[in-house]
Amino acid sequence: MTMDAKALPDLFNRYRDRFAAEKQALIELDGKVGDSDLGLTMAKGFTAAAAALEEKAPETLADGMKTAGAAIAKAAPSTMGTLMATGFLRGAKALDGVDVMDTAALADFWAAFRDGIAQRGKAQLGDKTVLDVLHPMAETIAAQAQAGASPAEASRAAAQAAKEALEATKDMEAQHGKAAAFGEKSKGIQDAGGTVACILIEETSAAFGA
Amino acid sequence: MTMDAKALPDLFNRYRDRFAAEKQALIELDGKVGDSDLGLTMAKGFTAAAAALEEKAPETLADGMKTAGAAIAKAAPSTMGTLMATGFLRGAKALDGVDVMDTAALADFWAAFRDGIAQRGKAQLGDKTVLDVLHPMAETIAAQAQAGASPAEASRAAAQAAKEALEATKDMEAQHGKAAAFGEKSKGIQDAGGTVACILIEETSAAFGA
Amino acid sequence: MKKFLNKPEDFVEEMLEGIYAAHPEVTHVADDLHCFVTANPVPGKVGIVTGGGSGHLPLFLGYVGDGMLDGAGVGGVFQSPSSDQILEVTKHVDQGAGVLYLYGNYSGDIMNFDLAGELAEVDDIETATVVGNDDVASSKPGEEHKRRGVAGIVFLYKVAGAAAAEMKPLAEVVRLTEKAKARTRTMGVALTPCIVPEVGKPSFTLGEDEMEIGMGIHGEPGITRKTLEPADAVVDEMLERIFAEQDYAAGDEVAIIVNGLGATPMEELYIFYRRISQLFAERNVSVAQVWIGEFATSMEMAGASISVLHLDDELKPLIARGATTPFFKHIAK
Amino acid sequence: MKKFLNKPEDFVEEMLEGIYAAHPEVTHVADDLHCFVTANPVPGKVGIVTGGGSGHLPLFLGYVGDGMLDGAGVGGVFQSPSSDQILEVTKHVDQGAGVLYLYGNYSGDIMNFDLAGELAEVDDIETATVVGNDDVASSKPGEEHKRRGVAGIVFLYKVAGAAAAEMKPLAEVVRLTEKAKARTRTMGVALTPCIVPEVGKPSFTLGEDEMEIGMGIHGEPGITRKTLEPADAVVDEMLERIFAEQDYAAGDEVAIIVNGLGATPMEELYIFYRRISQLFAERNVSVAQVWIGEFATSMEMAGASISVLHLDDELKPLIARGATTPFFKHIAK
Ligand SMILES: Nc1ncnc2c1ncn2[C@@H]1O[C@H](COP(=O)(O)OP(=O)(O)O)[C@@H](O)[C@H]1O
Ligand SMILES: Nc1ncnc2c1ncn2[C@@H]1O[C@H](COP(=O)(O)OP(=O)(O)O)[C@@H](O)[C@H]1O
Ligand SMILES: [Mg+2]
Ligand SMILES: [Mg+2]
Ligand SMILES: [Mg+2]
Ligand SMILES: [Mg+2]
Repeated sequence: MTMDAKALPDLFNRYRDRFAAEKQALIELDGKVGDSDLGLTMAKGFTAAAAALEEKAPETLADGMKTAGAAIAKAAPSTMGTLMATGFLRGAKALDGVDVMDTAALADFWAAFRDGIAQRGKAQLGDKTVLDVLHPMAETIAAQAQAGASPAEASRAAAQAAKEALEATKDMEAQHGKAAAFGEKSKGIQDAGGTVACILIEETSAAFGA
Repeated sequence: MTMDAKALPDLFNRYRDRFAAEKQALIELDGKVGDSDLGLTMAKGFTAAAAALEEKAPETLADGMKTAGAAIAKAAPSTMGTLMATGFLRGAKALDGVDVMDTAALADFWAAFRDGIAQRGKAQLGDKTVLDVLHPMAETIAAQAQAGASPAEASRAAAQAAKEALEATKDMEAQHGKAAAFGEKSKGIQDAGGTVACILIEETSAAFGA
Repeated sequence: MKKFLNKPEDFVEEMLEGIYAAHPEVTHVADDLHCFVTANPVPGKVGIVTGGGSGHLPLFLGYVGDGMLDGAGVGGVFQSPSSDQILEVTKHVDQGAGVLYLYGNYSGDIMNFDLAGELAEVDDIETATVVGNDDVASSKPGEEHKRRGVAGIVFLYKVAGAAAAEMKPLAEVVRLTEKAKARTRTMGVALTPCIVPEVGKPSFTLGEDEMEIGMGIHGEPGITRKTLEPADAVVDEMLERIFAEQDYAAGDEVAIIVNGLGATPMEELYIFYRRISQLFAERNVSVAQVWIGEFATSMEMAGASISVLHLDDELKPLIARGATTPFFKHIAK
Repeated sequence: MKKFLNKPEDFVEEMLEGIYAAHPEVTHVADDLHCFVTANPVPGKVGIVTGGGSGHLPLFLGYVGDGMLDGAGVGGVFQSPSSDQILEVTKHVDQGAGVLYLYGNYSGDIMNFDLAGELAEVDDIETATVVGNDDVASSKPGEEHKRRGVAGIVFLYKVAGAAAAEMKPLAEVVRLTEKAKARTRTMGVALTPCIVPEVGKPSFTLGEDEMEIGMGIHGEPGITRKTLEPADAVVDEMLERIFAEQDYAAGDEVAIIVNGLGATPMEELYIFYRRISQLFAERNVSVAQVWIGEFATSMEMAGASISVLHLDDELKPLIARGATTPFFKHIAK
């Protein structure tokens, strides 16, 4: 399938349902080396995003992503909420003038999403953050676009890369947010924010029917 | 002997020397149910009074008593310091126009001294204060004046009355100042302020050569 | 004792040195730091002198300035200034229109101000006295003359200062100040004690979850000591006692001071005021002026007080008038 | 925990209700008490928005008013406001001349202000950002960008507010604020911790006779923890670190803030200032303006900070200009 502005509400309904389903798991994961808020804030943020897109159908892809980002910023002012909002707002800019999401647009979107979060959070790769999943994810889509893959193929490959990258965060030591205070103890546990990124690409891939 | 303005410096030198001598005793007495400052403040206050009178010989009795009162107020701003200052300042007014201290003038002086302190401190008789000594003292001089006694006779009688009155304060319970907080415990101890009054009349009597 | 100081015996003098260094609009006379006066006396104006023990900043000296007071006798911590110091201040602030002594109802202060007044009379300075006694907790109705003076005196300063600034004569300044006094009430609550520097330890203790309703600003006993309750319940109890004192009728206006005793954060004072404003709104009494902050403290004591001045047409403009001191700034409305 | 409050989770909202009830010159937008704005925006003026966690009154919202700031995003205790709240405030205070974001250097605040700025851009509102980083203790020279923002930000508010009030354009307001920032330094010392209401217990402890030089206003670790010393020695150590930061030459002028962290009595701040004034006098540096009191607190934390703004001909009149907010009143000289 292809994705245009009309398809965005469905995509965010997927995100919403998945975060609702993962709520408890994310609470527990963030609770290990943090403050247990991540499950709540992601459920809240994506419920708000989906509701905003239902309320007013977006005219363009860029519009829809902007609406979603703004809704998340409002509903979830936590670290990840602010970072996710930033991602969608920056991604929206990359979609300016794009009517249908082809693989190149998808690559641009996730690259902008990653860059926005990198800039906002000022984390380095290896700091055990959402960036450690977003980066290989975005790189994979870019490579797939280069290779002429379909959006479905590209996002499936990216989901696989994200899964591996998430696994790799277990070896890292947290440098940011509440988890940083746990230092060494954060080792062995996958990054909670990275888990969120993994979920996003899985659902994106599913939306493309991959 | 008689007492005029020229004799006042001698009188206050007596007061000064006596309070210097009693300093430690007064400290200890005030320390039993108070804050131990009385010996220091009386020594300071009367040293200042004597110095003020030495510095500028008083023209009249009233002048001299005023100078003494003002000096005590300045040097000793404690409760008894303020009360003593008040006594001398009020006594000074009663001596307006008096050149030589006869028994009637002496009676007026001490009555005014007592009334000033009563008014300033608002204590009642029996409250275990300086007033419980000053009152019988002043009444005795007044009676002596009525009976035609000399200042020497009158002040000797007053000193005797003061001594008895001071003894009587032992049975009272303190209602004012720091001692009030000790309540019942103040019983059995003579009032520190009353002791000061007793010293004053003893030295006055001695000054008259009695 | 955790205090920033050098020697405890220098606490007051060094505090005063700091104040004079910071605020050139105030100064001292008679070569005595304790004789605190405005640097800008107004010729022909009634002078207003306050005073009392140290340890209560911005009381007492903090209200010396334009539209407020002209001088203050500064005592040691919790101790009266001497009559002589008050006299020196009196002499300096007298501008030929007489001097009002305006201070709190404590026996040491009364003795020394009375004596100073007598000494001033000798110098042909007319003085009058108004003694603040706003603390409802310190004596029952009918015995108001026994009540201690606490934060409500700031209303008296404001009224007297404004009346004097309008160049009213001494008798009129006294009349207006007496009226403000009759219409001012305060209730306080303490959570922790404070420490007099030269003593070095608290003069009383309160349990970890206890409060004392009505405690004085030197730790004088209050009305009840009990378990700390929610802020709204504490305010309700305090205002109930104030409401019982006079008839605050619908349509009436009040001025309010919510005063921190020292360590209590401003956030909590506003939580108090939230409830206070509700209770006055319920009675249809409008709050024409509210000051929230520290106005009369006990060093690091935790606690708060609520003062209410029941306004009338004469008092309202005097409260509204502008005033500027190093510690108190009120912009006229 | 001895605090006047109702439910800990209502602490901030109820505090805000109290503030709005007391001060009609401020209000909120977007039906959200946390979106704090002046009730009297000035058409055509650069808007200035600050924000940050609660628990620091009068920071941050207390500087919203005439001649200072136009709005503040109010977070939970020690928590950033949301980008959305900042955005709502931004929209309201924008008067067509753009908006300056001026707040302290904390990562949560930075993320949310940056995001808000991006959202504002979508609405065609120009924003610029200056982040206060005056705390000398929080990072060594050369790494100033890592330093936390503390009480010195009040100087930045004053300069930015005055520049905006003079209707200077955004770029000029930014330039002057950046200059003030480059010339502002703060050193703090803490004696006791404070308690976040929803946590209910102190986040750290200090020994009965210990102080911590350089501790942050949320209890962030300082430079040294040691036995409490005489006030003069504490001031000497603090100012030595400030003097090492830039060249305060004879004839130069400074503005100073002596700030109480919450529980420290005003008397002690003046004992501090006494010594501060001596040290500047020794260097022939004159103090053109000094503010002493509570400007940036940590609720009931005991401690103090000293902030110094190294003035120049451009900054001095901006500091001197009048300003009036519910919490800060400065009469122009
Ligand atoms: N500066 C940062 N840059 C990028 N990601 C970050 C940063 N700080 C934290 N994160 C991510 O946020 C996740 C935690 O999110 P959240 O629970 O909202 O934060 P917190 O409760 O610590 O404020 C972490 O697992 C990490 O992936
Ligand atoms: N209100 C009062 N009226 C008269 N005398 C008083 C009053 N209060 C205290 N005194 C006297 O003062 C004496 C104590 O003097 P002093 O030590 O100066 O007072 P303080 O209690 O303030 O330390 C008492 O023994 C008592 O005689
Ligand atoms: Mg978390
Ligand atoms: Mg004594
Ligand atoms: Mg305080
Ligand atoms: Mg405070």
